[in-house]
Amino acid sequence: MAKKLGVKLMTEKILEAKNLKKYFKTSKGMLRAVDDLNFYINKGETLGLVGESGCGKSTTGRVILRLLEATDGEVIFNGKDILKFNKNQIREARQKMQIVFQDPYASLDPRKTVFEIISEPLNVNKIYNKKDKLEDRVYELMETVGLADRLVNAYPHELDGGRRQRVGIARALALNPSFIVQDEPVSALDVSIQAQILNLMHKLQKELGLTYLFISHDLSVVKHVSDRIAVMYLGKIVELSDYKSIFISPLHPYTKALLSAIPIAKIDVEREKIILEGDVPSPVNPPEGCRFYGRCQYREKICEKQSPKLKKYEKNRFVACHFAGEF
Amino acid sequence: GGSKSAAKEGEEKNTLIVGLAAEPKGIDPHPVNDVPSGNALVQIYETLITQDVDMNIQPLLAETWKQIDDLTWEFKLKKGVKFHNGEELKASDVKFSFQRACESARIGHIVGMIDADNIEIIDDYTVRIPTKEPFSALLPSLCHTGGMILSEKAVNEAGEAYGEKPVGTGPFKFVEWKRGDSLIFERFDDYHGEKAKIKKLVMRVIPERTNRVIELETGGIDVCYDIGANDITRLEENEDIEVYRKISFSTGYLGMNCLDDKFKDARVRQAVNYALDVDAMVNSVLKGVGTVAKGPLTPNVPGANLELKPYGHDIEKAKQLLKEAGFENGLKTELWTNENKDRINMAEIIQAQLKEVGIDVEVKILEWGAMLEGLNNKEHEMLILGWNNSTGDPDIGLYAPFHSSKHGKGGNRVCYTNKRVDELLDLGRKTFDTEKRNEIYYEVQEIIYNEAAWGLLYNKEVVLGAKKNLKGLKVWPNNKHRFDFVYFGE
Amino acid sequence: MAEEKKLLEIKNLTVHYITDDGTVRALEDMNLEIGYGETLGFVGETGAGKTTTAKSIMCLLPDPPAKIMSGEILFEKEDLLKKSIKDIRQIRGDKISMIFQDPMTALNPVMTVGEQIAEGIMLHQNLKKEAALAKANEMLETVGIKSFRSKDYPHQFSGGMKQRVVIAMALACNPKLLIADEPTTALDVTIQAQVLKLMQQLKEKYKTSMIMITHDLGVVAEACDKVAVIYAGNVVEYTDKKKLFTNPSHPYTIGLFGCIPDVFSDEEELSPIEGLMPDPTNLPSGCPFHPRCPKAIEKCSKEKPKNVDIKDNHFVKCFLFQK
Amino acid sequence: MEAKIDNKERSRIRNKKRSQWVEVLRRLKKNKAAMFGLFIIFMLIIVAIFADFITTYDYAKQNLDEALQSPSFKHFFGTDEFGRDIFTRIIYGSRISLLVGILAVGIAIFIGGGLGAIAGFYGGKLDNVIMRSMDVLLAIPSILLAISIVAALGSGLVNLMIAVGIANIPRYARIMRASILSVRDQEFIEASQSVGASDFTIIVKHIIPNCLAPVIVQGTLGVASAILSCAGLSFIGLGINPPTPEWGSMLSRGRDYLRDYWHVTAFPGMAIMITIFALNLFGDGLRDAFDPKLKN
Amino acid sequence: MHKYIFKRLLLLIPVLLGVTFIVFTLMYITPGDPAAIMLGEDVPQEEVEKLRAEIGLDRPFLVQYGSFVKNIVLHGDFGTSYVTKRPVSQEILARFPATLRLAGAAVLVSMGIGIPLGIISATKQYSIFDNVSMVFALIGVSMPNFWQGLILIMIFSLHLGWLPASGFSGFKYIILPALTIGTSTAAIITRMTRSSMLEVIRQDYITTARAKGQKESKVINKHALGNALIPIITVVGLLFGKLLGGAVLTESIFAVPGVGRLMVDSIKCRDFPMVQGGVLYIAFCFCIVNLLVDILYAFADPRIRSQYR
Ligand SMILES: Nc1ncnc2c1ncn2[C@@H]1O[C@H](COP(=O)(O)OP(=O)(O)OP(=O)(O)O)[C@@H](O)[C@H]1O
Ligand SMILES: Nc1ncnc2c1ncn2[C@@H]1O[C@H](COP(=O)(O)OP(=O)(O)OP(=O)(O)O)[C@@H](O)[C@H]1O
Ligand SMILES: [Mg+2]
Ligand SMILES: [Mg+2]
Ligand code: NI
Repeated sequence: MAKKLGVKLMTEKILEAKNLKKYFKTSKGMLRAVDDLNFYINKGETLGLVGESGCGKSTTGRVILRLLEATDGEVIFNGKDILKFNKNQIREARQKMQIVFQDPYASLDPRKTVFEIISEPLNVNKIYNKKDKLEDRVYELMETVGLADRLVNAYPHELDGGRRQRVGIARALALNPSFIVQDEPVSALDVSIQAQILNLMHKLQKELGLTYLFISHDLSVVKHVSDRIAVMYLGKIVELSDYKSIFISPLHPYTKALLSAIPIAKIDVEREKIILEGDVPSPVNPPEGCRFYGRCQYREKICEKQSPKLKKYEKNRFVACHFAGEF
Repeated sequence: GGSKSAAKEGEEKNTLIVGLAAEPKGIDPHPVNDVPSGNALVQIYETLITQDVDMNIQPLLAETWKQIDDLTWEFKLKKGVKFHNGEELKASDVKFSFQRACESARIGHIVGMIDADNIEIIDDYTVRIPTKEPFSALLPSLCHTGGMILSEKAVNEAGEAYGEKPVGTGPFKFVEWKRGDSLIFERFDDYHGEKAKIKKLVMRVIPERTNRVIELETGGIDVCYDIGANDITRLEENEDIEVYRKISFSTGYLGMNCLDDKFKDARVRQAVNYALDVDAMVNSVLKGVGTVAKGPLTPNVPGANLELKPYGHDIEKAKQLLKEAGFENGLKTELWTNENKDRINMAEIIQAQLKEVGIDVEVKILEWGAMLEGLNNKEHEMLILGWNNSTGDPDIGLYAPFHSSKHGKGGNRVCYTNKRVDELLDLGRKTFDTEKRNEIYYEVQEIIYNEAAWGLLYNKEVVLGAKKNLKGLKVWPNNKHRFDFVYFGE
Repeated sequence: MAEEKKLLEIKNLTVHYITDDGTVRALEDMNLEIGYGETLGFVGETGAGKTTTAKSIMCLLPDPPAKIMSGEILFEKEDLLKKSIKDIRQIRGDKISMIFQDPMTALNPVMTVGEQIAEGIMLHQNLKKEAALAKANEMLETVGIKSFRSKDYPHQFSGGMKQRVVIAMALACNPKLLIADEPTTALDVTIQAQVLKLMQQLKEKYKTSMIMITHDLGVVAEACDKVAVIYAGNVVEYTDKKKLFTNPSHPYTIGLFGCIPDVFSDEEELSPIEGLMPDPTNLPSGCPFHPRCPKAIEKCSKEKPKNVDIKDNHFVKCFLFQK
Repeated sequence: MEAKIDNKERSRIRNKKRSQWVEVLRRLKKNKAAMFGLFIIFMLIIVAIFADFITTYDYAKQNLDEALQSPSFKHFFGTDEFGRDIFTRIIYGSRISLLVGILAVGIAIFIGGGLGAIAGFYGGKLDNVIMRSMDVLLAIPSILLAISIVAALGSGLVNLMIAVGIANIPRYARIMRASILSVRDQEFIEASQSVGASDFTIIVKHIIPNCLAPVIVQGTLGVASAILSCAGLSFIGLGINPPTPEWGSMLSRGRDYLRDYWHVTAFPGMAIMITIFALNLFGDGLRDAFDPKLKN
Repeated sequence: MHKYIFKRLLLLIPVLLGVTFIVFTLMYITPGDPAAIMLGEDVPQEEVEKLRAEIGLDRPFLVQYGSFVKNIVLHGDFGTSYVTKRPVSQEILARFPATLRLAGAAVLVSMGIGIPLGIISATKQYSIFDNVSMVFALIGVSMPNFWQGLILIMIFSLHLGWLPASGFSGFKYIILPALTIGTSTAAIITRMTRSSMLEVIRQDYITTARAKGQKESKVINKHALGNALIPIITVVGLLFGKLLGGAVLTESIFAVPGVGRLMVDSIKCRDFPMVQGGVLYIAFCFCIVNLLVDILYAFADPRIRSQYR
């Protein structure tokens, strides 16, 4: 959304993922949650990551922050591969990278007050040694995210979803990060609250010059906040474009189907509906060809055997389809 | 089981059901030495000679016997005695039995004096049993279950499994052992003496005292072993039940470790004896079942010194003695007992009573195995134990508990040492003349009494309860009763 | 709407939950009607009282803590609230069916899906078990699941398939009214599209009336004929879909539209409704929306607004339209 | 946005921190049965503390002339076989019984909880090793453990506690592990990791407080069962050294008088029953209070 | 499933080995000399030494342990009781039927009381019935077992004369001991059933079943109970496993010839082989019951069934 704000886009990459892989061993076989991802995020921009449940969005976010150890690949943050960092370096790096979680209920310790939650990053990293300063900072953060002072001693269960999510955001902001992974921060919220939070995040990005990786399954939300959007399917990015082109002329059949599946709160728009057959297949031992093969209405022989690479289609547009742009 | 069947009317009463307090450990006489096993064994097996209820030696498998010399006794066996397997009893069985007995550790102290390898078989019905040393207590020892005679053939045939298939000459044949529940016997119709009057004998194991008595009252059993003191009155009032009591061979004592500085001095031990109100104790704990012990031997033992009188309860004297011994400010000590309820109760009373003369006692209840270990290591100060005179002979009753060679593990738990006593005890073993022998033991008892080697507590009673219509029941002081002459009357 | 066309009519329904923490006034004086073959969309945020309404119709409110304070629910002109539990059972699953929000939890995990579908059939159509199972298989095919899977257990199905099973279960006895309580909220968009389409088809095939509960105006736009917008237990706006989308009138409805990011335009910021849903145990006086309402006037905090028909069955509960 | 307050006010608010336990307590307070249980427990504790003031008798003082008297005004609960006042012994006995129960459970929670926490948090091999050892411990009959311990260390209060405590270790290890597992994968743990908290901080600050509830509930119920096990041990003769009064041994040693002198066992039996009953009521109530799902 | 069961059985080996080792160590360090105990109070020391040698107690610890394990592995021989001189396996097998019967009966009693009470309590939460049944169940747990046993004997054997006070040779004999154990464990099952049912009846599929027009009784018994079964199976399994190890107090009171009493007697006698064998048996029962419980899970819940491979 940065560009929509007229902020000049820097082309300096703040984060880049190269051949990022995360496999889980399961009883049924190797689960390829994230399989060979390549993308970058520029400073100050928002990269949206959309895809259906279980396609590996959260895993991507967690691997980037090293909350999960990657199986393979590199994550270059500010020029350094953080996957090679040792414990201390990681701790340092984390001051610059934060995460806001999907579930505001589960991501706050039910036994800690708002104050304790927000001050935890500050305490853990021993930012302030004076109690006054710490308190001031916490109140400042609360003000930033729009939480009333009287809530400092409240417990999460006493707050509604929107306020909880604000607490989560304040916690993420505490260490003045430059990059925040937003893992579906609004999908658990009601529409009216969702809109409030989206606006808040927008405002913070504007004021603090933040960079977001914004994860969501809701295309309309992602479109609203992102500069560029990556569409994931079963552990792979199938399309990565700027936010506009994806909506105007989606290149990948999956993106197309995804777009047409969003129910739109308008009655006068005529849309071609593509209803996908079947379910998202399991990422355990996925087919070797195109992962979308089974549900694709345009599939050809080659798709079954050969997995398409993410190729540049035009400037700022990448797609992984053998027939990109042909339909 | 079949508990109620005994009480059923109309049915001919041929089955006697007996309630035991504990399960026998085995029914092979050689590897066991516990009273419950003895309860069962006496039904199946017999000894050469036996003691009647008054402890007179009587012929059983041997019709006559005589002493050949200081070391040898000769026994003439009864003819036509059949084992349960149909074999006839021969002298070879006797030799075999004693050889087997002497190999067993568990009864070695009873029959250990016998020189089993040199037992001489004169003919099929005559056997000479030699002892390693002159041993005046041999005859009573032969009456012990350890002296029971087995069929050589049966033992060899059964091999390892003999314990399951006992073969004796007794009035009852073994039928079945329901582990943990009951033992079943059946009349042996070829018994050499008078056949048992009842057909079937069942011994049930009912460990809980209260429950055993309830079974007797409700007709689940006909005879009840080890009746608790507080049930006696009620049973005595019960018209259907007869209570049999008899003083036993066991003496409960309060031991004081003579090696311990506090109890080295006989005056302290005497003081303890004076401080105890044994009468009250016996009344309270034993509810009068049992008598105040007057000496180290129970009065029914031939050779017991009946002139000894209880110390009596005299606090002043106790305090005086303590003062003389240098403990005018009292002393602190520890009293060990195992988890036997009566002993714990005793300990509590002793604790309270000794407090009055300034002896501060800490009671420690020890698990039996652990207590034994401590005793063996002589770590104890005071203890409550009993000494069971298993054959009713003064030698067994006095040698081990008081001979200085038996300190600690040997039986002399109080580590009592007295040269004169040692001499006399050794002499007693070699003295065959009853008179002389008795004199020796009288003296021993007197010395022990005076030196207060034990704090004398009580002589236990054997208490049996039985249905009133059960006739002919006899009670042995060693609690090993035979039931072959028992029958149901009106 | 002509009288005879009404299948279900809710009149002045008030439902309270009486709890330790106070009384939750879940529904307040609710009025609604559904005609034959119609789909009524039920929109509102969490806690607005959508499920409560649905459960009242099914007579499935948990008592305690729920208490129906007043009102009537007329189903084919008979008041369901006055019927005995036995009669209600005859209606449940037969004439009125319900689909629950979360297909993951709406299916009994220890019974095969076939059995679960057959259960209702056996109850209402007096069929033997085999016959009912056969019918169940038919239903499975109807919702696009191969019938040989009827012996499978719910955990062996994906979310979308489970929801299809639930739909099959609800439609098994060909009900007159189908209440779908957020039937697609737990599903992925592509699956949601599948399920919505299926429901649409089936509804047409069986000519069932439907109440479609949702918090997504997009779903309403796609699936409904009429819409009721509820806020804190009140129907604040009630009209047909077209009128609602072209002329949203209640400030809350307008606010709702402002909250949704528009895929087709490039707006900078959303214009959300300020504030939060009120505490259900402590609703504001007067119009419950007034603390958040940008157009609130003094009267709003004092009096409850009446239902006003602003134009051809376009009902709005707001003083702005009261003359 | 929301209202602002000045700094003074802020500090004032900050200092008014309420605990989440308050919430639990509030819910507990509504549970009449639990409060009744708590009340009894309180009474017992008070009785235990002020035993000296409640009765004028000496619990160890024997008076053989007054043995086995029925309840009367002189002796509310009658006298035992040594003429000691049973009422007094029960009062003093509450000290021992409660102490044994509480300390035994304390030992079990401390060791078992610790092991369970480690197993649950680190998982993998360590988890397997610890939990299999717990299985082993569980498979060993507690009576054997008790006898061995009492035989090795001697009877008495402390050893009895240790015996009952050790036998209960696996139970708490399991509970702790299970609840850690349920907490460990929650997002707030990840959130804490993502701000750079160390494992130790996470265990101490986040995991343990969140796992405490089930352990506490089990603990209250455990005290009850510890008291009962203790009584059971008394039954097989491994109780506390006399003359210390303890309900279990009063009960088991009094069982010979069950038929003639009902009061000798009835009162200690009732004392145990009431205590266990109260602890169970309270524990059940606590469980409900901790479980927000049961909140109606 | 077969593979799973096989794997579980394999896992038995280390657990059982661990158990034997611990028990061996425990018995070894526990003071008390089996020989001395066996011989009693009045037997001289030489005899004790002789007996020690006879039963091999004079060997070093590891040698004893080694030969114990070796005998089991190579010959399936669990040793011979010091006391009764009979093979340990025979002794235990002799007691097993009584223990099994008592355990089974007790579990039946406690399920018979616990499950219905729990179900009704859950469906009528906070009603008078709920309270009364919980109180009733609690009274069951609160009574020390042996006391309760004695009181039952007083009432049913002594005063009413309906049932025998001791022994174990028929159905009548099981009733009182089973009641004693059953009532004291029923509370656990009641409580478990109740909370598990409460959990389940809040689920959507229960409402769904009601929405189908299903009768309430069927909703509860068919839909709810089926899903509430897992925790119930767990406690019942635990209980049964424990009871198969013998209920010492109850067995002593009622003179039931069970494993528990045998164990206690053996421990007291330091009858090492017997204790070893007994604990091994108990541990084995325990593990097998656990395995059975896990297999039952699979029958109760198809989700778990699919996990077993
Ligand atoms: N710790 C784990 N162990 C095994 N598999 C995992 C683990 N975490 C995630 N997965 C699997 O990896 C895949 C990707 O999961 P992920 O959480 O990244 O999906 P997502 O796109 O965030 O989905 P959602 O929209 O539901 O949050 C899923 O199939 C999931 O089951
Ligand atoms: N069993 C209950 N006990 C107490 N209050 C309840 C209960 N069920 C619902 N409520 C309350 O009643 C109000 C309406 O709830 P309802 O479930 O009808 O909302 P909803 O519109 O379906 O919300 P959602 O979109 O979250 O499903 C809410 O405030 C809720 O907290
Ligand atoms: Mg996710
Ligand atoms: Mg709802
Ligand atoms: Ni105790």
